[in-house]
Amino acid sequence: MTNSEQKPIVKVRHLKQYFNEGKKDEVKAVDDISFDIYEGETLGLVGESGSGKTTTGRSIIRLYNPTSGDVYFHDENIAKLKNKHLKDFRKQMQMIFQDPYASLDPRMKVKDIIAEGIDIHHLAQNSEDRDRQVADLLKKVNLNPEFANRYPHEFSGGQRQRIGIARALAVQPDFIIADEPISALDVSIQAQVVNLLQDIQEEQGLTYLFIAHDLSMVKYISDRIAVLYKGKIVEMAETEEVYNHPLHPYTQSLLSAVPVPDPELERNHHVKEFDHSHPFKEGEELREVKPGHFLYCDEATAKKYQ
Amino acid sequence: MTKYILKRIFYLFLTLLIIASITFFMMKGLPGTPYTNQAKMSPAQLAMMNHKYGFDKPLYVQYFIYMGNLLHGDLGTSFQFNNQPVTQLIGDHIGPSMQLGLQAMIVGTVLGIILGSIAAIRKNSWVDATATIVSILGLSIPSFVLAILLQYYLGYKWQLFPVALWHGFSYSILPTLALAAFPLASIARYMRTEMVDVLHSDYIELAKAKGDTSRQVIIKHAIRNSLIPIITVIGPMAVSIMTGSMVVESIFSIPGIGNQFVQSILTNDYPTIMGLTIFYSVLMVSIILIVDILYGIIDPRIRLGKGGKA
Amino acid sequence: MAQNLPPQESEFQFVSNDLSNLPISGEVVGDSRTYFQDVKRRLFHNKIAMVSGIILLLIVLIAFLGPAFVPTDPNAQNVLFANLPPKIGNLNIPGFNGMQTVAGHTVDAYKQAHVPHGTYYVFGTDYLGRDLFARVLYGTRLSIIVAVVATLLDLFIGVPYGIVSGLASERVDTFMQRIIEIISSVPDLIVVILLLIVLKPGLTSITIAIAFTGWITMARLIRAQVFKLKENEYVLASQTLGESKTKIAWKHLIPNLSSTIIIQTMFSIPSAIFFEAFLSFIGIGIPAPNASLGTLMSDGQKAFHFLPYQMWIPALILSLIMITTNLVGDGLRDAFDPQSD
Amino acid sequence: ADGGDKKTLSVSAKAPINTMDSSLNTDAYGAQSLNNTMEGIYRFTGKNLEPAVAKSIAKPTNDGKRYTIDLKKTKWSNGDPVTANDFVYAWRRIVDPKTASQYSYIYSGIKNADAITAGKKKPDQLGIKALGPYKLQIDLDHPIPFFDTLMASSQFYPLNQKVVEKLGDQYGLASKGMVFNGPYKLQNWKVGDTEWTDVKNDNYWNAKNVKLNKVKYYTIADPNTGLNLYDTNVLDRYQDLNGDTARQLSNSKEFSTDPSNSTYYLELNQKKIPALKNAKLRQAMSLTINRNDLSNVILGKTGIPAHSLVPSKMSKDPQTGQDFTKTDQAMADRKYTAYNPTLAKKLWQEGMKETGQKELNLTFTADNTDTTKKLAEYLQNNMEKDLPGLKMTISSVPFKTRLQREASGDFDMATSAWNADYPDPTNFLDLATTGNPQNNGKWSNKAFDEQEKAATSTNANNPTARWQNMQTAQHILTQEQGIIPMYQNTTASLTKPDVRGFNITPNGQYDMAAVYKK
Amino acid sequence: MTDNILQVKNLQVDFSTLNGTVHAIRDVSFDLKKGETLALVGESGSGKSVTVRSVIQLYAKNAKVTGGSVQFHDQDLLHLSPKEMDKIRGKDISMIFQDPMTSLDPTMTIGKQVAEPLITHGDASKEEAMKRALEVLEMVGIPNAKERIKDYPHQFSGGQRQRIVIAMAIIDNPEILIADEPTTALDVTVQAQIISLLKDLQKKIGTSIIFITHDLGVVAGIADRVAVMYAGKIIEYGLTDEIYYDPKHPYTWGLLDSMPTLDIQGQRLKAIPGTPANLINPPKGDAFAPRDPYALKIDERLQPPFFKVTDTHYAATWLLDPRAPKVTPPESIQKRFAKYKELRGEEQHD
Ligand SMILES: Nc1ncnc2c1ncn2[C@@H]1O[C@H](COP(=O)(O)OP(=O)(O)OP(=O)(O)O)[C@@H](O)[C@H]1O
Ligand SMILES: Nc1ncnc2c1ncn2[C@@H]1O[C@H](COP(=O)(O)OP(=O)(O)OP(=O)(O)O)[C@@H](O)[C@H]1O
Ligand SMILES: [Mg+2]
Ligand SMILES: [Mg+2]
Repeated sequence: MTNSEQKPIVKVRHLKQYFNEGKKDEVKAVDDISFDIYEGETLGLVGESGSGKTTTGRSIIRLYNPTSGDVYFHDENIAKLKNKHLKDFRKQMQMIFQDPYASLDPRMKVKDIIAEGIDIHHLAQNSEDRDRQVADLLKKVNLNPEFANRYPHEFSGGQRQRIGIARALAVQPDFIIADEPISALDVSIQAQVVNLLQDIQEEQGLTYLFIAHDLSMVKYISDRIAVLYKGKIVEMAETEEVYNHPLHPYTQSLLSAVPVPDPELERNHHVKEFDHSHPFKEGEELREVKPGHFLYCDEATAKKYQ
Repeated sequence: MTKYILKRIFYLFLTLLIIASITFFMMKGLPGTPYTNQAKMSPAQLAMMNHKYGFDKPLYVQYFIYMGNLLHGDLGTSFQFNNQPVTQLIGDHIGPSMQLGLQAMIVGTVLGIILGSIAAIRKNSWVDATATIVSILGLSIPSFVLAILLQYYLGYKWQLFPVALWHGFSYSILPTLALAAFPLASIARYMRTEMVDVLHSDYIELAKAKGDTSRQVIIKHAIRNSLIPIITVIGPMAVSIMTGSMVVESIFSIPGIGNQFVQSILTNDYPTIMGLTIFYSVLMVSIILIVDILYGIIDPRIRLGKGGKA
Repeated sequence: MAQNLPPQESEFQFVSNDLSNLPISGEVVGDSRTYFQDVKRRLFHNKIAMVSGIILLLIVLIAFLGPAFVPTDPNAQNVLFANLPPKIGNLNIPGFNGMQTVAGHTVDAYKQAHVPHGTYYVFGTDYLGRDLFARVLYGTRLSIIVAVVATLLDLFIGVPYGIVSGLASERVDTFMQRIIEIISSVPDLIVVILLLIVLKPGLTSITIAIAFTGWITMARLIRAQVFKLKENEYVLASQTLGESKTKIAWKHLIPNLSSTIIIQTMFSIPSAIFFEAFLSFIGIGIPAPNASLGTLMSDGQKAFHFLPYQMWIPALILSLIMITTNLVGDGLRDAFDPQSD
Repeated sequence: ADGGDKKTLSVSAKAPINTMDSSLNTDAYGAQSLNNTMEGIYRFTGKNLEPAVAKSIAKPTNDGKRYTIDLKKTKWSNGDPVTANDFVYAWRRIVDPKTASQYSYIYSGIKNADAITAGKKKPDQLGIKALGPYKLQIDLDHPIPFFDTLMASSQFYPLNQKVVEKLGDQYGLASKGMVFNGPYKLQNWKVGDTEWTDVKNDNYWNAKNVKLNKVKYYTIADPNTGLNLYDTNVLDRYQDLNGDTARQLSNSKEFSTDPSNSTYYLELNQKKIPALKNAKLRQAMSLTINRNDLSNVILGKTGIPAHSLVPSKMSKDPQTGQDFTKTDQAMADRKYTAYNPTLAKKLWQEGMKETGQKELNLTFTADNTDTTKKLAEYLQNNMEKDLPGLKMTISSVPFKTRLQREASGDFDMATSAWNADYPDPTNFLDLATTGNPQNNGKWSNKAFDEQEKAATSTNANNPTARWQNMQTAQHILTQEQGIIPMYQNTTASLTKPDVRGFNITPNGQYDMAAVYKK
Repeated sequence: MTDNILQVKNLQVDFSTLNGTVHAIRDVSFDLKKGETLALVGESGSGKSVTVRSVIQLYAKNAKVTGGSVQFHDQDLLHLSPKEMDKIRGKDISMIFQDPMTSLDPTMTIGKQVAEPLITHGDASKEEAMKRALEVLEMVGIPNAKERIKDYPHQFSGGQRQRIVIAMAIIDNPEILIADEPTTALDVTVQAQIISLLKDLQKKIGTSIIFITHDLGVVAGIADRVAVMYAGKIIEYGLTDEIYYDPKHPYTWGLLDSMPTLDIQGQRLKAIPGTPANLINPPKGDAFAPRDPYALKIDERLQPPFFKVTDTHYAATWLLDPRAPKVTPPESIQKRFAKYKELRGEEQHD
């Protein structure tokens, strides 16, 4: 699974997403990031809360109009998509949301939530077909098809999250952005959901952008990992590489902060402090320091690793 | 904040300018003159009168004169009361109206909050049901009916309060109650909904965990937080009090501007109608502004610069 | 009983659970109702709302169909029978027995006016000897029309305006807010007075006046709610699925705004009815001889000392309508909320 | 509260005082207040005209065109003497177009008055002259038969030049700085006040006969409030009762009515609706009105059925003393105003045929006051019921809007009322003359015009002939129903039993100097 | 026994709902020693929150304690009047909740909120309380506490807010600090800081902590003892090491197994199948049995009693009954046990 053999499905180029631009409370949520996501892979996007993970995801799926920069999906600039093309795009790229409680309309029945995409894209021939598809999707995410007539509030968090997944799957997308789909769930259910996502990926050859801040789960599911810090990608490489040879101090700090379910290790656990006061220096940018390993650094540092 | 307020004040003036212009041209479009006896007046006299009121000038000149005067706070002179400046008229009558309005606002808000809170705290109990019925009743009785009932029973039959007129605080009690009913009822209803939500929030739980007694929790945390959305209702409430005060003042023979407004409508006193309209608008717009600022004070989360406020 | 038996040796063996196919918890709900069918069901199960609804419906039916069955002309005058108190047959129900207290003496007003035996007025008569029952019927109808107009305006101007303003770009939103600010700064009364002169007093000008300002509060509230709702992930999800803004508004915003809409409507209905009543009170309401509950109350209050029924009856009917609509409104709000089960 | 105080009287008023400037005042409430605080040459005490500032009632010269009047030595409330010059100043002021007085027309007949108001002559050319500090000479263009009563009207009161000039255009807007020469002075009053107090004027020449120290006025708009205040003894007298309240109270001992010199009538716009030129249609409409029911039930006995435009109890035959509305002629003419639906229908159908109309849609412009609204409903009901093809739509508008519409001819039919400026039939009959600005319906009848003209000019100095002219004119108008009279208004009041002396004067005001508490 | 400051015995809590009575806590007993940290773990809905809320008597209106006792020093908290309970809350026993974003009153300055417990309990004057508030805020590591004491919650980041909540909880030096998922809403770096903060505080003021979390990594880092809950019962408890390295209950196995450790790359996660038991009609036997690959027949009929593993380690599973067939725990658990042994061995070597 070397990247060079693979075709990028998403290309992000110099993406900037500022909020309240020009005002006193301007936020540079995403600040000039570029990366590719290859077909069939899972790219993990990690970073502390507020680092811009969600914003990146939402910009890619065109929920926001970027401040500058471009996003290409299947080599098409998504900002230029209109009408039918945009609708097609909406079918091919989907998102699973973080909050299992806020992401399901409390006044819609599960079947209507799941069938929303089917209705929009007219993917069902008739209402029986629609019902059948909904039932299939529910089965696929390991839910009893008879739940179709219930309301979201009648479900547990894990079940809700599966409904969200079923909704995304309904339009048979190629690419799914999973925005912290498990962080609100309890561990035993996290495992169920992660297994499910992996099963589906295997079955349908999906590509994921998997956003999380919990590195142990990300490590488990991702092929490659990008570390986001204050709106910038500070490090990106294959999963093993990131774990075994983290280069950026922030990545190192992040990795060291992950608690391990092992009292003995925890007893001697030291969190590597990261100085947040001057994170970025002049002349730094994302550079490929080893094949496939990108680091946000200046030229001298880059040289050092090469 | 200061910048925001300045901006709002600028908009306020813009709004008032537009309102003043609209009223001016609409009033000009209306038939009717200040003269009761026009038919019996000589052309010379009419010319004098028209000159006096500036009717002899082209409309746009009249407009600019009116606007210019407006800038100096001059709202023209009344038709009904010869030569009486409208500003003076408002000044003479504003006292009772303000007092009534404020009292009604305070009574309505305070009692509304209490009623709504009690209903929320005792949700689904008979207290709640009673409070609901009381507030629906408050919403379903027009202020003039209430005014008459209050006057008849509390004033006339049981002689607890003065029947009418305006000779001191005790005279303001019945009209205040009549005016306060609608705001009281609506605030109680809103308050209940909000309070029920707030009582379910984490910080209330935490406050209890900190050892606050139920009373402290309600007073220190719940009411204040439930109030934030209630503030939005204050604007419409002020309007209902203003309209209500016209009737209530006239029923209780109170020398307020509401009463004056009704008079000027009934006597086609256009300059006064116009002046009072502008005055009411200023009041309204100011209330809206104050409400917005109040919002920022009560709810520190509201960053006033952002558009997203209710 | 088996329960109390100590554990048996034989029980210590594995039951090979088929864990791959565990039932997914809970009982199976086999119904296939739509959301709106559920709303209906929840509404029908709410006793208070249903009883109120039935009363309300009765009032509406009587007000609209009553005149067909009770062919008394609400405008037929018989000045000789003016101001007769209510009387229901010869049942002698206090307050409905045609007796009246004049200067401390209770007299039979019907006898005094030489009303033929067998003629009686359930709600009494007014100053022109018109049958108040018939007038109340007509008045109720008119007030209901005003209420319906106010509701429709709320729904068809206030709600869309609020939604559009809430969803639109900041510039459009600011502009729309300015308009609202201007409109809401002009007292409604002025608008009516102006309209009265242009349009002549009547239902139309009152309606237009209410139309002019009635929807403002609704628009404001809705806008504020939309600001919150549009950030909700289910709205975003719908967007990523390619739903258009209009459809999102229909499918997600409106159902979730329903309680705001209902509560606010419950406020605009009395406001509109009162406004009409208020206009009648200051003498520029519905033109004679038409009646609304407002005109009836304001006419009735004038001789309240002597003929209290003339105010009480329309006031009570209005209160009844208000209370029932509010209770139905509360019921509707709950019915629209699946979580209220 | 004031019930125990025998020297203080509390009275209700219907509207606040608009102005205390006697040159500018236009309404009855202002006139009452002026009457309480000011005084002219003569004054009505009850029905009798008495000399006031004048020493006696003066006789004119033989041609009826010049009056010489001796004045008493009276004082303004600040001690200044009331002199002939105060009258000269006041009279010139009111006719001066600069003052823009809406009532200056009442001076018509005083020498040069019309020319001055028209701006053609100078105010100092007005026919009034001070022949000394206490002697006035008044010249007329032509004899004015009702000159004496005019002299009791507020428009002819004197003004203290010093005071008026000092206060400038604020004169009459507040009691502060004003001076009075009547039985009371107004205190602590500002225009727009809903309450005001008249205090006994010690400088009044007849102060010893003024028994009250204070008269308090309260503006009360709502009848319930008025009754409640009266019943709780806040008010000694509650005036302006109407409708059902009046009807319910009409048997009470404390209830009284005072007819005013006013007539409420219907105007039919012949210019806009030519069909209304047909006398039968107008007669038919009049016959549908049951004026007794109207007065007793709708007006709650606060009205008196009017059978002619000239109100009753205002003027008497100079010879027989018979009331103008009770003469044989007038009684015979009552058939035109009797309730007769059958005849009404017959006349209507004939009229409709004559005018070639099948139906007639009329908008009925009426004031938005309670009484008028009820009246309109009553008329609408009766007329639509009895006159086939007639459809009436009521348009209730504020008083001034109604006036405006009438003046500009923008109405089909309208209610209207006339309050006497001076108690003389011509003051009413004038309304129907061709070309009169108040003749909004544009009814026109040559014979009528001639009679009316004779009464005001040629026969002005001949009471008997004049009387006949007026009777004939009245007959023509009634027969034609050029204006349809409906009722004569009264002031209905509740008065506490201890209050005495409330007498309405022919000018329509109460002489408060004569009121006292027992 | 003397060092037990809190003893919960046979606690039973029911909730009445429209659908029936939820038996949320079914006979829970545990004790808390002075200065120790007890972690409560278990699936969502297993009753962790209700258990600790029963301790400070804060639960929904529809809750009803149907049995048991909560012994704090020498009083049974369940029998205190609301007034007496108010005195204990926030002073002797205080609590931290999961979500720092919603736990603070948005309309009150943080200084006031932190000082509130002192003031409500009348332990200090307003000024003193504010001074003390400043101290604790500094103690929990709010930078520039002096200036920021007048700021409102929204002006702080999530991590800072949780520190403020903690400051509030410790200001009156409570004997017991209950932390209900205090770090779940925070990201890992902040979580690490909060945990080390809690540890430091515990050292300084010697409070006992009941710590609820899902994150077994966190538990490993902070707890002295662990109690595992399932369906309204504690099903296993013991020293942290015992639970992590030598768990006995199949549910604990499942729980530990579903965690991706950094070395299980490539394998499928071993999620516990199925969903939690329905607490309206709790099964009469072992509630976990339907999801338990090691379920015994007896589990369907009888609830297992606690079997003693060591003096400190107990587990409620019939598998520990001598009559039960021998089971081999899942491979990963065996690995853990191996490691544990190795550890002990090392300790012995030292
Ligand atoms: N609509 C918005 N307006 C203003 N600021 C925003 C908006 N959306 C996000 N931000 C800000 O942008 C920054 C990045 O937010 P984002 O939600 O992308 O972070 P995140 O990495 O997803 O965090 P988390 O892990 O908490 O979900 C934050 O500081 C956030 O406050
Ligand atoms: N007010 C209530 N009404 C009805 N049932 C309730 C109520 N509160 C809690 N429960 C039920 O009690 C059980 C235990 O809830 P509890 O909150 O203690 O779980 P928990 O272990 O803290 O879960 P989580 O990890 O999700 O916080 C759950 O099944 C829950 O549904
Ligand atoms: Mg995020
Ligand atoms: Mg919990």
